[in-house]
Amino acid sequence: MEELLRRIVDNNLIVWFVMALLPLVWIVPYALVAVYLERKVSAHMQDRLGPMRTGGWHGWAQTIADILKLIQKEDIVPAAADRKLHLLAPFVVFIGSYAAFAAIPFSSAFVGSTVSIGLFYVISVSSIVVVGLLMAGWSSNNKWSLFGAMRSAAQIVSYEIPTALALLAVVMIAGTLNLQTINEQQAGWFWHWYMFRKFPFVFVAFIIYFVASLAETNRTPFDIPEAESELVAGYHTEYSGMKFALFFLAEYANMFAVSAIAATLFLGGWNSPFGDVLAGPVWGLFWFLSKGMFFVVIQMWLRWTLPRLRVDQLMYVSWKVLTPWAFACIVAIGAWMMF
Amino acid sequence: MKEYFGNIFRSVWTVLIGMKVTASHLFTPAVTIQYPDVRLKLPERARNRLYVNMDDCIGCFQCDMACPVDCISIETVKSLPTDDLGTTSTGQKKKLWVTKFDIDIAKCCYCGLCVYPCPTECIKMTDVYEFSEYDRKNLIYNYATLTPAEVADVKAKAAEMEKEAAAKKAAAAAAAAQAKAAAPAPPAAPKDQPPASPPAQPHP
Amino acid sequence: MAEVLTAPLKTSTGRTIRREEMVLNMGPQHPSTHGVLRLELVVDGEIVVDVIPHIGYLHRCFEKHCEAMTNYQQVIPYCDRMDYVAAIHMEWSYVLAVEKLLGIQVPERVEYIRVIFAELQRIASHLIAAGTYGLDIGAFTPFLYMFRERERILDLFEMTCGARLLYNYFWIGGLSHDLPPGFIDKAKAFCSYFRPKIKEYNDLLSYNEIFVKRTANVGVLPGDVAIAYGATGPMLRGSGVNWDLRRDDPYSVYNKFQWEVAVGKGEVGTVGDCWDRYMVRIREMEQSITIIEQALAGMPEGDVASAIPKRIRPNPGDVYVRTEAARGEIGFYVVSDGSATPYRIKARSPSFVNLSALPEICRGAMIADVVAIAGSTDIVLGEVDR
Amino acid sequence: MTSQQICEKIRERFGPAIREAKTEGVPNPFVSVAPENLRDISLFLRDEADLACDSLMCLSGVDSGKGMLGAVYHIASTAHRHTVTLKVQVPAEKAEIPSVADIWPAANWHEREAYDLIGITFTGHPDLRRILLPDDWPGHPLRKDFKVPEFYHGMKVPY
Repeated sequence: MEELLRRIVDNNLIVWFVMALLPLVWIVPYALVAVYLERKVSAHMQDRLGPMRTGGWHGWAQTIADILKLIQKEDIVPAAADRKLHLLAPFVVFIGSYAAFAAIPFSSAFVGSTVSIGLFYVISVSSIVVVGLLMAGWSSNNKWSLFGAMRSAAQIVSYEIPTALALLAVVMIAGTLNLQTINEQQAGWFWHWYMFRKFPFVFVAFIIYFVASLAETNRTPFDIPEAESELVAGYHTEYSGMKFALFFLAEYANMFAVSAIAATLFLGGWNSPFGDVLAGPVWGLFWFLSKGMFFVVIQMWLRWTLPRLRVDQLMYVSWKVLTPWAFACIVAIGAWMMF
Repeated sequence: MKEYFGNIFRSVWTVLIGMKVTASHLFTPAVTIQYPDVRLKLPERARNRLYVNMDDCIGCFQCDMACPVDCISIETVKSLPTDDLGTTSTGQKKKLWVTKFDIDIAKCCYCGLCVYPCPTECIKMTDVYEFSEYDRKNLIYNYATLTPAEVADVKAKAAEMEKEAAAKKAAAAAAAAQAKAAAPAPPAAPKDQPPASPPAQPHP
Repeated sequence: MAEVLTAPLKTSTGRTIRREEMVLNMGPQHPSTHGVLRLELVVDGEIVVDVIPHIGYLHRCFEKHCEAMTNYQQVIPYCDRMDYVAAIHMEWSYVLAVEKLLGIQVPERVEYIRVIFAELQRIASHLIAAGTYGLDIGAFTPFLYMFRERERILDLFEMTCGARLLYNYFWIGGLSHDLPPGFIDKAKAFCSYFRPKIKEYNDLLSYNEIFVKRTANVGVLPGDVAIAYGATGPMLRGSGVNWDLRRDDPYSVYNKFQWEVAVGKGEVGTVGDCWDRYMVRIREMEQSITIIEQALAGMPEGDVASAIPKRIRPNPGDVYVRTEAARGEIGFYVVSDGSATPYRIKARSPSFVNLSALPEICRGAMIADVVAIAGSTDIVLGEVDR
Repeated sequence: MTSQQICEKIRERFGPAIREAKTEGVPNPFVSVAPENLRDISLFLRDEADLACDSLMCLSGVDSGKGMLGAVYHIASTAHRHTVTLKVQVPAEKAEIPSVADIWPAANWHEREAYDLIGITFTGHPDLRRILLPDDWPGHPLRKDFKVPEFYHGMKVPY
């Protein structure tokens, strides 16, 4: 992809710019679709219809109308807020979740950056989100926001550990941190996917990763930082208009980012499940996006099914369940590889 | 230890059960309807907007008295014996001009208490439930059929009649009381007129 | 900062706030205070040190209004508006009180219809209670399932008396309408439709491990404390006290039906925890269906308006009548001075009393638990503030 | 126990404290007691084994007219399923009734409400603040001589 672009325009800057912009081209429409999907999935699970008017057919244009509304809305900053941090926070959050896309291979032909430490980069860069959330909560000068920010910082920091450990299970087998290489290692029929190798240890690691990723994206049942029945709206209580939309966009981008990592590491990424059938760069993109969306839908399904944990129970799940089990998986896989 | 594994097992199991329930609903038809396009049929007894059929109203103040929130205000003026106000659909002869019959529907609590005492069944609750307004003043419904000119006219006539009756009464009373001590004549109040609207209750 | 150090901050009860504590105002505008309740929380991190409830934001001068009415009948719409999700229970208690003052015996058919509607209302009210409780805990979907069933109950109400929420259906001495044609069949159909739904709620919410973990052993209210605080209804029964006015101080025709009083047993935690209070409501719905089915089967014929007095002028005197509303014991203390206007009406509303026990069980819990506990007491602010 | 028996039992113990007792011919039998004996009688009702009135159902303040304020206590026993009604009358100018909030915690909020709306001071109450009305509301609205103020913080009150 990069070479192709370089052949068309002989300017490194433009090439980099285009390469950097491509994930955004996906994320924005994806967020629109995902928000729409979330509403429709939730509505139908609850015997409702969801938005049905805007745009005619099943209210397809509802989220577009929402975005237009959010753009027009007055940007309200509380009088006692720390204005600079308040302004900066949504951007930091969005940068954190967007930067993760740089190393995720969308297809065999397109990856933002083929860094050799891709996975490490993704995990670390997505931690920037925490800083943004803390900034948002602190600068709002609202006790509920502060609670939300503190909870979310504690939560994300705790859940980084089982996440990283679960991913480490794959990295141990793959022997590389380069996501593109990991993808290539899973080529072939779907039983070549890492999820089904060294059964059941990688599979358990996958479950651990998925649960932990729910917490990382603040989705139910781990949505305590924005638990609307306790903390009103958590860290984004005091945000409105486009800044709120950025938080929203970041949440959905994050959902896709963790799903994409799950797809890449455990489900063969852009590989077709059927060996060479329906393979190729374009089909690869299709497979990758559908696997990612599959997890996004599962996340929605869980959200509309489950209640929410309490903050101490959340820590219990992380430290007493996920982390030890992830360690156990690593040890088991290591032992398997040694003997 | 048993509890620990039991917890994990139960968590996973009950989550799966819950997911089964929600997934099964994903494909059941929705129970909600697209409201302005599709409407539910209201039952016969539905209590919504009040309606007064002024042809039948005899100005008896029963509904006004029954109303717990005082949202009905009525004013009546006596008619001349020569006036023909017509009869209600129940055949009762109307004797009062209803110069004012206002219902402040914004205050109405749709309890239906005004409907039952009405002797001619002219006030009733209809099935109209969409009557929002941009101005609260528009929610005061004026049901009185008389024009302001007519109101002034009947009021003047009634006052005249009152005066005459009072003079007659005073004369009669004076004649009757001549034997005894002079007493001031009470204002005329024909027997068939129900008591006027009760003094407004102080609403704290 | 200096003035904070010299003059220590105090809560509205005069308690000094320590340095590591923080006052958090939950409400009056808060998603899970079920209206306009304001809880002044003194928190130490996530731990709640003290709770001071502030009520009165929805005070509509019910008692003062009643004294300004021109007759006893006019109070009924105001009673409706006390507990607006279980209006029939409020009406019934008031109507019973005035009937007792007047010494009226209502026809048997009226009693049966009243029982049916009170139990339908109980189901509708518990559906809201359980649904919003799920919402408090974070589960959105059960809430809408429960509203779906509640709509069907409200349809039954609407076809009978014309209103869906605030009925003005029970009158002193009778009812405003007799049952509409086809009601009995529809009510029976509802009963058979509703029974299996309870299993769905249990699958989706009641026995969900996360829900259990959030509610079991949280906000434990022991039975003797519950009695001392005057807690009634599901709150008292959740604490393991087998007490139901329908059985223990029977009014109307409740003693003709066979049913069980649902009592909290500490199935997944301690007796008297939030889960027990929640589960008592779910089980009561089942029992209500049983009562409704019996009442529908045994419905006598008769005139529902025959005992309605023309003029309501009770002799001077006072009466206290208590009935079992969805949230507990609703009592009306009615004083008559012999005129057509009530002299004094005091409503002893269940949520008001149940709420007074809230600080007792919230201390030491976490903020999320306060939401769970407040939700499990199932307060309706219309009735707390009156 | 019937209300007759309960009344007899109270009369046995606190004979002169009973001002009036009606146990027959009224829809709600009651015992009217002197305010200074209220606490003793309440404790007696709660702690006596065959009375065991462990629950205060309702506490209502009443403006009885003629310059008297009253409080009515509806007390029940969950064990014996009987109820007692106590009435206390005090003059309006010195409306003080001993609090029973420590005997039945349920009385706490009821007494605050009676204080708020009727203006009875419950001596010994742990936290006697207004409960339903704003803290600075003038007067006690359920008194029969209460006049609704024209304005409250610049807002017109009777609309």
